[in-house]
Amino acid sequence: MTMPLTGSTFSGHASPWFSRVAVAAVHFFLLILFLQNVTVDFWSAIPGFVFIHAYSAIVLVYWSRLDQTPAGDTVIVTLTLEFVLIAILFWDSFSAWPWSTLFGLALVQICAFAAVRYWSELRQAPYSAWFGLIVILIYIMVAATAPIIAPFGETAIVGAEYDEWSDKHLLGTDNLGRDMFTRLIYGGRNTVGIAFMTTVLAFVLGGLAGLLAAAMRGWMDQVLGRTVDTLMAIPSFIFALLILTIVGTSVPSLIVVIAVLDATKVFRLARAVSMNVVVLEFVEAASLRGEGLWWIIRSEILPNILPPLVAEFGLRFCFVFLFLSGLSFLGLGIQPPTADWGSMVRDNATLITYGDITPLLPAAAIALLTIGVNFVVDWFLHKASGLKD
Amino acid sequence: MSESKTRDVLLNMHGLRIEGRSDEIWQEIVHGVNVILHRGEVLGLIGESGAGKSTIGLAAMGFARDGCRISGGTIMFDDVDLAKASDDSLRLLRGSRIAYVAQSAAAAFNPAHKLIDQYCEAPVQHGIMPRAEAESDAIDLYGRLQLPDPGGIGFRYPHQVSGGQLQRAMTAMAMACRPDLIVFDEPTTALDVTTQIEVLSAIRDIVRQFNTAAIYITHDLAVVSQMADRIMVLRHGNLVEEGETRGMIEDPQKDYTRDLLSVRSFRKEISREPDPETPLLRVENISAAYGKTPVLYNVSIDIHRKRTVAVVGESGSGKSTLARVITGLLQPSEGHVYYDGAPMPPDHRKRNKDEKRRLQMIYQMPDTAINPKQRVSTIIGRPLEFYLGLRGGDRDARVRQLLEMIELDPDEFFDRFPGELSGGQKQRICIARALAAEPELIICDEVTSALDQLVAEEILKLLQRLQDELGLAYMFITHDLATVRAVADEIVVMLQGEVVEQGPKEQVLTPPHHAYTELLLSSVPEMDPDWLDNLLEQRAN
Amino acid sequence: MGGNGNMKRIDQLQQLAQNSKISRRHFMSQATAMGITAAAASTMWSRTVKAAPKRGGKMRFGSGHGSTTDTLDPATYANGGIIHQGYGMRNHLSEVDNDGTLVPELAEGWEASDDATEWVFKLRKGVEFHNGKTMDATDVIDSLNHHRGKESKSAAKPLLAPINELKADGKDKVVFKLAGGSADFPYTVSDYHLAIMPSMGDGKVDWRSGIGTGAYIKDKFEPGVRSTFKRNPNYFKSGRGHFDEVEFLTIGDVVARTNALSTGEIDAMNRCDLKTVHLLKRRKGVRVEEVTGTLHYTIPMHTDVAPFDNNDVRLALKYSLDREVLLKTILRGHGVIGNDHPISTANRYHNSELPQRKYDLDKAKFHLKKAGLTALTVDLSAADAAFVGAVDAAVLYKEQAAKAGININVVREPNDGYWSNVWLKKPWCMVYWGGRPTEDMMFSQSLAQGADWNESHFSNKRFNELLVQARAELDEAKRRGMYEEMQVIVNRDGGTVVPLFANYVFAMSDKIQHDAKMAGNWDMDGDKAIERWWFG
Amino acid sequence: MPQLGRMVAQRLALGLLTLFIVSLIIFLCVELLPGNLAEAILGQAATPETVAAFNRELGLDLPPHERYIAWLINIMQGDFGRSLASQREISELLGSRLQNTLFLAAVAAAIAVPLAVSLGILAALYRESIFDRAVNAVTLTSISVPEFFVAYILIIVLSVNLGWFPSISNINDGLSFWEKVYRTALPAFTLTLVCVAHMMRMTRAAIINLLASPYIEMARLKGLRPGRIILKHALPNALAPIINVVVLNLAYLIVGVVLVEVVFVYPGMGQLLVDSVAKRDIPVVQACSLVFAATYILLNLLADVLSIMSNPRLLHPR
Repeated sequence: MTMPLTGSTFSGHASPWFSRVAVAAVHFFLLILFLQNVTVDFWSAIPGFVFIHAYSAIVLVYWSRLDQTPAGDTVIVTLTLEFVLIAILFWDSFSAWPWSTLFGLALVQICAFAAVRYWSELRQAPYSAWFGLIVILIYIMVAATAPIIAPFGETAIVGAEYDEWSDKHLLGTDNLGRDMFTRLIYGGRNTVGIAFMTTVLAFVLGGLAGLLAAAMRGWMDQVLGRTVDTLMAIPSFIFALLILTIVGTSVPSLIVVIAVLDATKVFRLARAVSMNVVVLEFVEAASLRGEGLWWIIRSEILPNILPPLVAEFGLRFCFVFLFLSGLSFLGLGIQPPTADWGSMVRDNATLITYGDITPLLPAAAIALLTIGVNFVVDWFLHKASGLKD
Repeated sequence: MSESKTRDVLLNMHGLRIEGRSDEIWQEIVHGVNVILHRGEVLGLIGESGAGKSTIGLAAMGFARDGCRISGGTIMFDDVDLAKASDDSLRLLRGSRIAYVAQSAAAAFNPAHKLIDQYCEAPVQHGIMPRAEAESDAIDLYGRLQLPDPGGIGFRYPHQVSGGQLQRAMTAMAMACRPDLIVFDEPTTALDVTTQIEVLSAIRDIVRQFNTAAIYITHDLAVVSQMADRIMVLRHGNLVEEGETRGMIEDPQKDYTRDLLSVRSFRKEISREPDPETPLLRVENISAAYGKTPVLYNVSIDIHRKRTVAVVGESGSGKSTLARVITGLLQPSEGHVYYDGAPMPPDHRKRNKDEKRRLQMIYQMPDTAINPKQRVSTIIGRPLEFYLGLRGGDRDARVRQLLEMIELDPDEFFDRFPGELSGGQKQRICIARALAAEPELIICDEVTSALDQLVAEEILKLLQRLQDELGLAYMFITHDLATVRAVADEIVVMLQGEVVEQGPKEQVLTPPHHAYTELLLSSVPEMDPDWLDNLLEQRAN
Repeated sequence: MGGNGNMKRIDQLQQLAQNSKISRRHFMSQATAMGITAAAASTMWSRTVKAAPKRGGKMRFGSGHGSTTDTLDPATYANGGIIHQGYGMRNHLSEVDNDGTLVPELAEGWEASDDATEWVFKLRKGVEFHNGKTMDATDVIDSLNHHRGKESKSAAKPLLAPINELKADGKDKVVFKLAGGSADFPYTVSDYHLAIMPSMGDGKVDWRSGIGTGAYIKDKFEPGVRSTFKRNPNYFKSGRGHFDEVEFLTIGDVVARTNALSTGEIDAMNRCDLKTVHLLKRRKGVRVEEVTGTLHYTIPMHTDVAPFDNNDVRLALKYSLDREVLLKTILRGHGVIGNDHPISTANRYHNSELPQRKYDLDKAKFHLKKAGLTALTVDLSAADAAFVGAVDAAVLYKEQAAKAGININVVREPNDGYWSNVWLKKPWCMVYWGGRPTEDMMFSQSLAQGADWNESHFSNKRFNELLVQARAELDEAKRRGMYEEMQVIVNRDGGTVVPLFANYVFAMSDKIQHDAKMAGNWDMDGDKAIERWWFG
Repeated sequence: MPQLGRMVAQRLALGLLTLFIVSLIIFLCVELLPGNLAEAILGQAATPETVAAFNRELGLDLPPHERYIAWLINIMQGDFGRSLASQREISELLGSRLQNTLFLAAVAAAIAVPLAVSLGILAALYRESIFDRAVNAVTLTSISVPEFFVAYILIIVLSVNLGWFPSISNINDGLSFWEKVYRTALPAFTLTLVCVAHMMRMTRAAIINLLASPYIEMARLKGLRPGRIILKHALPNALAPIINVVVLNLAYLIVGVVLVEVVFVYPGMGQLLVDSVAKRDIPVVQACSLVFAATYILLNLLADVLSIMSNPRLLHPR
């Protein structure tokens, strides 16, 4: 991994007014959607209002530092982390409307930030990266607004079993008479959402541990390194199977278990790239100045290892995604009646034998997203490594 | 001039234009340069970084690096226009009729193969001679280039051979097909001065022996004047001046050339008598080792307030290790460091904030010494916050003050990232960062060696001004005797971890010298085309 | 019952055809006259006529059951895969044949005392184990004792608990003395655990070798992967055990199983994917068969726990379940709906007069009101460990009951430990029963007061009296009356919702032939496919 | 080379320690699993009495630490013990399974590794060409789809429709080598598709990464052919990362093929392990995990040794 230290990688110039308008627009969009869909009484809508406005306040606090700065990276990462943590803690209430949609829209907003922040980079992106970005954006939008665009409820039985494709049921119905199109949309929301949160958690754990190991070295490096080696020596599929059987396959435990297992791989990368940075003189200068560990990690190392980490994030996201669907295949993934693409493929796999393409759809959805992510990662790596061949 | 016209022209680059790509936009970096080279002639290309000298040198092989392209002009090599030739015909010329010697031989030799394998590759692949013949030829050339053990050295891997020897081996490799033209791209820049002499003389001899034409690229006018028959001075992709070597050195026509010639003329005013007070920093009988490899033996140095002590030595002399011991990054196995009379804890983590504040450091590579992801305001502002507790407006005001002090416009640079600065500007930021701590002693570790000479001189002047204004003491670690001559009050000469000579500048620089000091001093190239000849003659005696 | 009459005549017709008494034309005309389509009649003809068993061939069977932890010890049999192999290798004293009737197997016959407490089994003579040893009473007694006694870890231990004394009477007779009368005791000894194995002489049996008296001799045994068997040339039954070789593959993944059958890598498979079985039927060279058996699902309530202690609440819940929808969605029609008692149409004394309970929201509301309630909220525990689709079934139930004002809260339980932590512990949950060959066994185990597996804590005085009486009653008609009354009691007062009886759905290559009727007590022709089927 | 020897010895010792910790973790995990062997085997028929009898017979009524220590002592004497569920010798149980797993991994690797490396080299040689993009897109797609799905598609196309290969890998000892290879073809193809992309992309990246280095520029300025530059100058220096990714994928081929085993009914270790976990058969789970962990450790060691061997700096010190 070559270290992009030239600094010119992300020095785009976005016009502040443009980004401000974009954020304001997203904010209002969010508010209007929320108001439109509040069917319950006023008092129970209050948390939603508070949420949106607290959220906007956070945005405004970070505001002045946002445009085209590395601090902007930090803001995006921080916001993402906040939402993921909230979502894991309150998964049950989050999977219910309107929280989940707010969460999704927040994601959209993060994307908007990122788009504004990196606009000048985006303009130069190749077609494949644009394709990937658009695919990802569509997925996020669909996931975010699932309750609005889905014609039926996630688990509602709305017709006969295995209906043909029709106007009412765009992609027919499934084995219980639930609308396939709706299930596909919700499946995307659940699978993508869980995979995303898992990956973020894996990066928080593994990244932090890797940074610690690189920054402190000595016994800390040894302890963490040996622990990770040991964890990696146990086949992750088997380990996941064991732990999930012990703690039960609820969504939070699924997220935590896979995240911990995946964190081992993130640790290795984070440690390796951090090691490259730690030996540089500005880190030595900071430690000679007497800076604390946290400053060195956060301000000196982290900004410099973000590009490879972000690229790895994309790849790991795909792996988590496939891992989840593999677990679903063995019946240990996301549990029914929650829709998820892995188990949708699994449930309808026999149909392929008979030339019915319905089970191909969720698989194609998985493939399309992973391809999209990989395209973006390719572009990002290409940029970050400064390779121009 | 008239003499050279009679010889036949080997290479004629006419109206050469080269573009480079940055951020997907093509920008011209060489603006229509004409270069004519005759058979057997050595042409020196000189200029600072960004002058386009390497790019032109490579263009002489019809080659443009990734991200560059030849966009105009003709490159006539004999009768072939290299600018228009096909890849295959270029490939046939390269290595056989035009060869290249790169700046860093250590990087340009493939670490996976033995030297002689790499030597034989070009003649065998070009079908010039069979492998066995190439091997014996290699051994012969190794001998002519005064390599030790010419019969065996080729069977070593690159990492098993020293830098100066590698550079000679690379010259041998370039000679393998007896090319008409060799492009030397700063072949001695990465070498120590004492080694440089050996390589320079070896290259000159071999080129003369085979009557090979050469383009010799360097930033050092003194070096090129030993090698070249004719010199072209380049700046920003344009030709500044061209002429016969001797004439150019003796009578430069352009201001820029004169600046380059006078670059080593800066001298610090001779300072006062040493103050009798206790030294600011006393290094007492320090020995240190990396693991089991001893690096420093019993080193003692005193540094007084407002004085500059230059520690000079070649690579491996332990001068940087000394700095690490003083800053507390490496604990000495013996000896102590006293600051203002009081012993300092050997481990920097055990030193208190004030001890750290008073001793600051400036590094060799400004690229890696400042965090590319922090703004100038943060880089300079952080020590202000950390040591002095300045916040908000106070901090910003002080940052601006410091920027002014290092002669950068605060409005322009306050919010910049290091990626948007030139090398010299980065080094100034490093100085400002050190100054922000309001130190008493600054350790300058090779602070000018990564910079162009004119820029380096500015930095030295700045440091001198700051010393005069703020009463700082400097410990100046360098391999460059010119720098030492310029800034030092006292000189410490180091060789393989030991101090061989130390004392006031006048005393050390005035004969009689210690033998090693003598060697060092005599090895610094001078702006005299006959210097190398004289020196070799002198040494032969 | 015109339909029933027709069925009997078709059976007769098939019998005639099988014995070559009538021509194809005659058969066809007769059959079409009975309302059978020409195509169906033609198939029926070819199947019937070909039905004369042939020897030979290598049968490869892909089973959805089977685990690497399976052993040859019948005490540990835990799934259909190993049961099937066990039936192939070994025999029992009695056997439920493909008609569902009990016939002697290793016994020649049996006699009971008048109160049905003492049973004497007369053993078949000259039956040899695969190792050449002749089977005698010692083998039988040791084999049964394998499951009895303090140290037994056999799942069949409770079955044999009523045996007070077990002794040999000469070499060919075994005498059972029971704690109470049991008219169906011969059924008990047909249980798949109670295989007869050679005695080692010290009271223990040799189960490791896999030696038995069965139609097939074990060749290789790799549990959970594949086992191979060779035909027993000295098999004592005639007309059974037709294949020269049998390869028994465990193929856990239903898609893999189906593909293997489609590509001809196996000749038969069980547990078809119900979702696509209609498509599988269209495949050339593949035949799908299904049999209604005793396998059923129950949703037992603890009748001693509020609110289930009120029979009106129980009835309200029974009426608020739409069994037809469940049959259609969970079993995709491959089964029959249940009538809130565990007796299947495959059982001898099924009460066909008892009116079928239907989805009736008015009645549900009526009973709810009678119980003094306007709304009801209850927890229903479910996991797919109970049966595949149990959670879906619970969700469907919830939606249906909501219309009667009953709020069923579906509690998803973990699959692991479902049988130890949920079943019999949670007041209302989803359960699966493999079914029992006799009414007595079924009732005694699942509904008798004090039974270990009385999952609804059912205690009805009349029911318990009838159970004991009927068990010892040797008069057929009286017995039928008793059992039918018990079904009524369970239907009206019981705490168990019995929504469905599931069919066994399996598929085989066209080349495979079998008797016209297949057993419904287990999957794959009573898990005796390898013994009963043949290549046509 | 004494250094290499010392490194290997050190790593092996560390590996043993890791194995010990792995066994401890696995033991604890299995102990923590809800339910126990008796309940898992008896299912609905688990009465307190039969469960107790089961536990008594298998020694499961002893406290966990005693059982662990007993197991540890046995394992140190090379005795893996017997499966609790089937009472079979674990070494015998594992032997054929491990053999099968290694066989599948070997067949898959024999296809995947040369394919991936040559594709990677070609892609690096013709980078940014149509070929490069096509290879990239195809391999990317193949890793973007869940592996069981790849497996199903292969079955439908190559087995059900074309009938070229059997849809299940019914292999046993009696088969000839080629017959075994034939029956293993589909799972091997599936695994190939799954892991080729990773290796190919790493090979390509490692080579391209080096193309900017001075010695490659030197090689170009020596007038060498592009193919020779890639093979002779870039590849030897890119070996370390390539070896690493190949070994990583080998480890995956051995330990990560549970899904493929399930789909193709392949009698490998994965299924055994999954079954044993379901049945709480601790000794088998332990043994399988140890074999897997040892495989992982040894392969990593192999990667490091090979990396050192491929690096002349380390192989020929000054």
